[in-house]
Amino acid sequence: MRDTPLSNCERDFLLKAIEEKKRLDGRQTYDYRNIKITFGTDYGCCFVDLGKTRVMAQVSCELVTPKESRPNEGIMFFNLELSPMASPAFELGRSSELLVKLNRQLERCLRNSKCIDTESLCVVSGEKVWQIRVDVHMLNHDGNLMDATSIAAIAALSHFKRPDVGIQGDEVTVYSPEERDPIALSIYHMPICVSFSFFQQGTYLLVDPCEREERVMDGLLMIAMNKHREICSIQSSGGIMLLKEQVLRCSKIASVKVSEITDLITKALENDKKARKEGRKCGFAESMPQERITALKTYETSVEMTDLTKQASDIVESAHARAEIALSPVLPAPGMGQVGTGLQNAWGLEDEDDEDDDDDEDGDEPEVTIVAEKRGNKEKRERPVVIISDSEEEEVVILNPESS
Amino acid sequence: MATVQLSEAEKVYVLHGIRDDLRVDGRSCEDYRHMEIETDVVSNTDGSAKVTLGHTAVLVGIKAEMGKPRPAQPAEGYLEFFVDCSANATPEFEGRGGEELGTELTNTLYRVFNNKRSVDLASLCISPGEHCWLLYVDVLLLQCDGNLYDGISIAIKAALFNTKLPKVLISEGEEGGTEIELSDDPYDSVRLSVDNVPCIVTLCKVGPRHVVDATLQEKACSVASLIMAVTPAGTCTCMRKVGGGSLDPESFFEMTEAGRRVGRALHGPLMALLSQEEALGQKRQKVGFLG
Amino acid sequence: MAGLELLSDQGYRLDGRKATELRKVQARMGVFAQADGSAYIEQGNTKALAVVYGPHEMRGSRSRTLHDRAVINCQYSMATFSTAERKRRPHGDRKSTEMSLHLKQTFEAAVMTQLYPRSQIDIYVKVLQADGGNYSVCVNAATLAVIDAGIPMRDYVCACTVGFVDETPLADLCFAEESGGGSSLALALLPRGGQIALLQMDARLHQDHLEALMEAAMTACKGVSKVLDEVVRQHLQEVSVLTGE
Amino acid sequence: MPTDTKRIRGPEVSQSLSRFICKPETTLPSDGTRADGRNRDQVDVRPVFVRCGLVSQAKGSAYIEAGNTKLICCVYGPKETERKDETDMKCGRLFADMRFAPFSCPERGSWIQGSQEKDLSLMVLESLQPAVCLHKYPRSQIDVNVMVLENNGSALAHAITCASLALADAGIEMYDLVLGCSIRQDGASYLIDPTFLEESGSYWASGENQGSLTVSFLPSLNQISGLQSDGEMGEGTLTAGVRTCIEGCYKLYPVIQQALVKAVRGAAPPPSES
Amino acid sequence: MESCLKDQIGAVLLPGDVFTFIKTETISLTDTSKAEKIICGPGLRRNGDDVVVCKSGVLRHKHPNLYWVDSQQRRYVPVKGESVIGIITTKSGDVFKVDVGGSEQASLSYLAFEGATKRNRPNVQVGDLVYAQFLIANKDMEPELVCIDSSGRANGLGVFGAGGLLFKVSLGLVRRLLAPQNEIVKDLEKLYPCELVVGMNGRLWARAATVQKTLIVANLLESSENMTAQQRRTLFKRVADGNL
Repeated sequence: MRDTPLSNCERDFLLKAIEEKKRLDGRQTYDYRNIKITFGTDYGCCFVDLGKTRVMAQVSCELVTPKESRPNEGIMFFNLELSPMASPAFELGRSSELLVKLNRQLERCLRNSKCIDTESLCVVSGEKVWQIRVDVHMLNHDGNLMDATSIAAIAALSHFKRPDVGIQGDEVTVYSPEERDPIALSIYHMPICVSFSFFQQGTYLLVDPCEREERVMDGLLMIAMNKHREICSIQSSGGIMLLKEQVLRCSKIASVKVSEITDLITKALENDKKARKEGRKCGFAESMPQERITALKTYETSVEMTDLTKQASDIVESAHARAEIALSPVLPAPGMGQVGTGLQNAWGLEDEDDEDDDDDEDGDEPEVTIVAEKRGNKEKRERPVVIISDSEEEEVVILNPESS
Repeated sequence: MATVQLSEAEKVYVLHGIRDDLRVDGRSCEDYRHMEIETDVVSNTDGSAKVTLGHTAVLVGIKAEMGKPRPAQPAEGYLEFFVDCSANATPEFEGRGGEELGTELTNTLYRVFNNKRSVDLASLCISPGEHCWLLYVDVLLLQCDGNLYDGISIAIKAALFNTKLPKVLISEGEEGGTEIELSDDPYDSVRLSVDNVPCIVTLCKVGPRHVVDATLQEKACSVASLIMAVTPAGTCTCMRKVGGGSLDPESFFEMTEAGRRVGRALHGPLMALLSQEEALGQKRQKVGFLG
Repeated sequence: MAGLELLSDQGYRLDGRKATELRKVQARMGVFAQADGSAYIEQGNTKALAVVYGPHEMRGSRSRTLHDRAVINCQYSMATFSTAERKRRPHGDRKSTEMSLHLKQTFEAAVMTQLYPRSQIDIYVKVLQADGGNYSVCVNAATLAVIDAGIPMRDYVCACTVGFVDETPLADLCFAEESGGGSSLALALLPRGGQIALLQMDARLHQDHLEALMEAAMTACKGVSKVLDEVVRQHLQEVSVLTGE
Repeated sequence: MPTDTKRIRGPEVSQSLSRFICKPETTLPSDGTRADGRNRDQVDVRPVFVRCGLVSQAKGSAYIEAGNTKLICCVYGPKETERKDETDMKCGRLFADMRFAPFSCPERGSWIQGSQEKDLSLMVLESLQPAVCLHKYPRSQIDVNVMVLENNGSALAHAITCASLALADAGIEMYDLVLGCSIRQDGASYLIDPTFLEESGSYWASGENQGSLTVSFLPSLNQISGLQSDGEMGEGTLTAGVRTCIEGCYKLYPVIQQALVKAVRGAAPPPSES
Repeated sequence: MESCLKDQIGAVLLPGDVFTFIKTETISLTDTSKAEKIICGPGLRRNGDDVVVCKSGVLRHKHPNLYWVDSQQRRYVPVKGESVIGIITTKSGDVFKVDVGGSEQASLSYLAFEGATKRNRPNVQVGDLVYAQFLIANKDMEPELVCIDSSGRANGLGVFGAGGLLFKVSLGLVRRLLAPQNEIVKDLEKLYPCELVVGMNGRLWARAATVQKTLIVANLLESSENMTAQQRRTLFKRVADGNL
């Protein structure tokens, strides 16, 4: 099935909006959409939602003979699947350019950066090693598949546990989880990919492009980093001309984003671990970046009313603390890291006074944010129907980052 | 360009020329075009050669690998052929487009070398039943201007001539098994005998006559051609008819006769040229594609 | 790093080069008669051929036609004998497909595609001998071939692979250095404007070193561009001036 | 190499049983009669059984049995051509596909077409092409499928004969029938229409491929439509071999004609009562 | 027989639900005019003597005897006479191919624009938006659009779209928006001036004074899909107060 074509009107509007620093969903240029990390019942199963983009990663392992050139190293295998479920443009079983691009980038991001101790996966040198297979399935495509994929893959790898093995003479025994506790992989660091899309020949830059933005962008720069600020891979794509300064600036933004996301993954893993220890079936963690009213179509995030005031006051504080950061320059000063903290209203109320409508009250920023929170909650409570409880969601435990 | 389209007028012109033993480029019916041969052009290989025949350009690389002999022939090594019709030659070969022609050429090469005399397979054996040399003959087609078979076979012969296999020392291992040691010295190497390696001669039947080394235009005028692999001794290791036409037995016998004659005449100068190049030794200025 | 010392204490590399020194670059344009443009390049022991066909009518599925510019179609393939270990397939594996994609991106940025709407330009690159920096060498070869075909470009695209060893950026990596496990960065540059057409980096590198590495890569690219420029000038001299014009 | 993903194959290290059977020396006597009683150096082709129109779904089909070599051929078409991009639309296109059933040879074959089968398909195609009036079928294609059910030597030669018979049965206009014949050189003598053992067996006995030759021939027009040889052969043997093959084809000709006549009679409406 | 349908008005129906009509055994001779007639709209099919539901949704009724199922479908099926927003995908010969979100691209003739003649062709580029009406739409023929009414006037149809935003909503919302005196539109009117083009194929196009306001309008409309009137009013009020 063919994809809906993009009209000139949409293209022009998007570009104009980007010029004016507006985005379709009310985010700011350097904001990520909501990230939600959910783990499945099995070890090594992870769902990542990035706004409406949704991917699933599943890690599995198998005993195989190693490659001749590396007899005592385990094998990492990455496989991506762009199922037609995610977007009508995807066809099953055809390896498209996009697929190759994503797959290679994932390989580069996770295998070449040596984030996993492959030597520890060796069972018998030259004969038996573990092959770790990571399957990532795209469930819904709303832009920025790469970031979602890399988060899902590394989270799933960190979550995964392989069965223990015992060696007696020539005999290799694989123990079931009941006999011996499975072993987690040893992960040195967590590379996470951050995508930047460029518009107007690199004049404008957005983090985490959504699908429509991806369709009008000129080019993409993907930077994979870990929280130690080590770059694990850089890849530019799409025929754009970059300047060195732009790349360096992106790398700085990436480092901030990566540390945020890493914290999120760690938290999610901890929550999952805790939940498992307490005997609950499955874990769940959710990022809760600042809920914002401006994105009217809020994701059905669950905000508990109890600590609303606390959260709101937190935001007020943080907003005050960072209020001096100007929104106006096209690309803010290097080192700008306070991305997406909700300090400013994305609807840019500062210029509303001169408009001829009745919308003349200029919003005090912190206040706005509080209202935003309230609305989000209200919506949530008043529309219980919206949450369609499918089997997977039923097991979801709501953990609020603020309370945990 | 693997094929060209010719108008009727062009065809008539070519046909009449050949009838009078004067071809479009001035050759007579049994003449080859200008041919350039250079060996040892790719240093990653054990033997390589580049041949240009008119605009047809072929690069052959031979890689030797240690392998296990085929169970049916435990005391022999073997050759593996692969023809890569690269998109360099024509955009039609992009992706899998060149595969069909590649398989056809590969199959013919297997047939040409399907006998014991062409290459001394026994000399490729290291220890019977356990180790042997496996020669990967990889043909890379860079430009097609007719007469691919001849170009490829000459390039293969030159590359085989150029092939140097490291000497192998077999010693008894401590635990009874054999240990294999490769000689480190690059000059301490074994050469292959190429005396019996055949050259392919393609005869194109154009009108009442036949031509050797047909260009694409001439090929477009012919209905059928005959491929003959001729050894220096004049025997034929493979013969097949290609193309959609048929031949009457008389002209067929004529063509085999001509093919043998041309083929035998080809070997002498080729070998002379190869040894001449060899004699230049290390001093030789390597031209490759830079010339 | 695999027991190999990639950079000696005296500052020399495995093949005796200095850290910023390029390998010897030799190139020739117009290698083949049948193609619209062709070039051959040797960069040290890495050898590549590039052939350009086009701009011509769209081939195959017409649905890929762009009504406002030309489609660039690239295929990267490696001769089966080009590597130390024989390759089973010349192209079609993931790495080659990716490489084709990268070449395509690079040349989409550099070629003035808007001049040829509804047409196609084919760029086919073949690595005959691989000894590190395959992508870069292919880009350089393809640039020459595109110039040979007379297709308008914004500027030369020059590419170079650089590595980072012992806090020192190494220009134009050879295979041994590339496989040594250090980080390597491939960069395609339009030298005049300093614009980067493609950037790709592997393995870990601290963020602080990025600038130095990119700087080194850009310098190396500019070095390559000088050589290419000379080749083009000489070629043009040969074909136009010496033939009596 | 294409790999078969549809079936689970045996382990790669597995080998055919036949290799471990202690075979009695299969060296064929290099003189005297052949294993199946035929004579050397004589145009002594195996008796053939031919029947047309066995496959009702196909436009035309034929089955041939020569000794233990059994194969079946189906012809589909002329039908609309699948490949539209071909520039030459004035002529029809012929497609040939020859396959060995996995059980046809002593050693089990693969389900997917190997390169040898592709090569043979090409030979079948090129042998048939001169005989078919393709210009009568513009913008269309004709498919010829040959399946070797049991291979006891000379499969290609019989495949060509069988295919031309099937084409005739399908009512495709042809200039002539195409007959195939093959010989194998053994020392100074030749074996016409060799069996599987003779095809491969004598190879090991004398240790050398002394040459084998397959010729396809248009008997009425006296034209060679296809030829393929391998193994080292001198000039004399080659020419003599081709002549012998042609002779062999002539021997087959009446049998094939008869079969065709029978098929046509069977298909014709019953003669009006007279 | 109408009664059983009437009972269900406003109820959620699922495909396969059957309405059976009890036949009166005795045919009254005096009351011949009592033969009931109902009209089945989308989502209802007649099967013999029964009426079968074939779409899930809410049963609606229009006086006197029209019944249909109001479903939240997203995929558009062309219907003759409906006005839709289409995207020009290709120009071929003397027709444009237009993507309308249906299963097949619709065709739009060069001549189907106001004032267009063979000489004077309309200036339409690939990727442009057109507001057009279906002239032909049935399951056997390629759908055809026109940008003129029967008298050759544009009447609001034609190429449009500069400076606005196109977005997609469900077909249900579109129908609600198009209903006369619709609350959403009224609320929106009060907020600030904006232009709105509503295509029956679920595409909406909006333009307001600034990019910002256009975005607000778009987001408001998108989110009003699943809101009660009360929620919507509070939301709109807050926007009006400038709290957004």
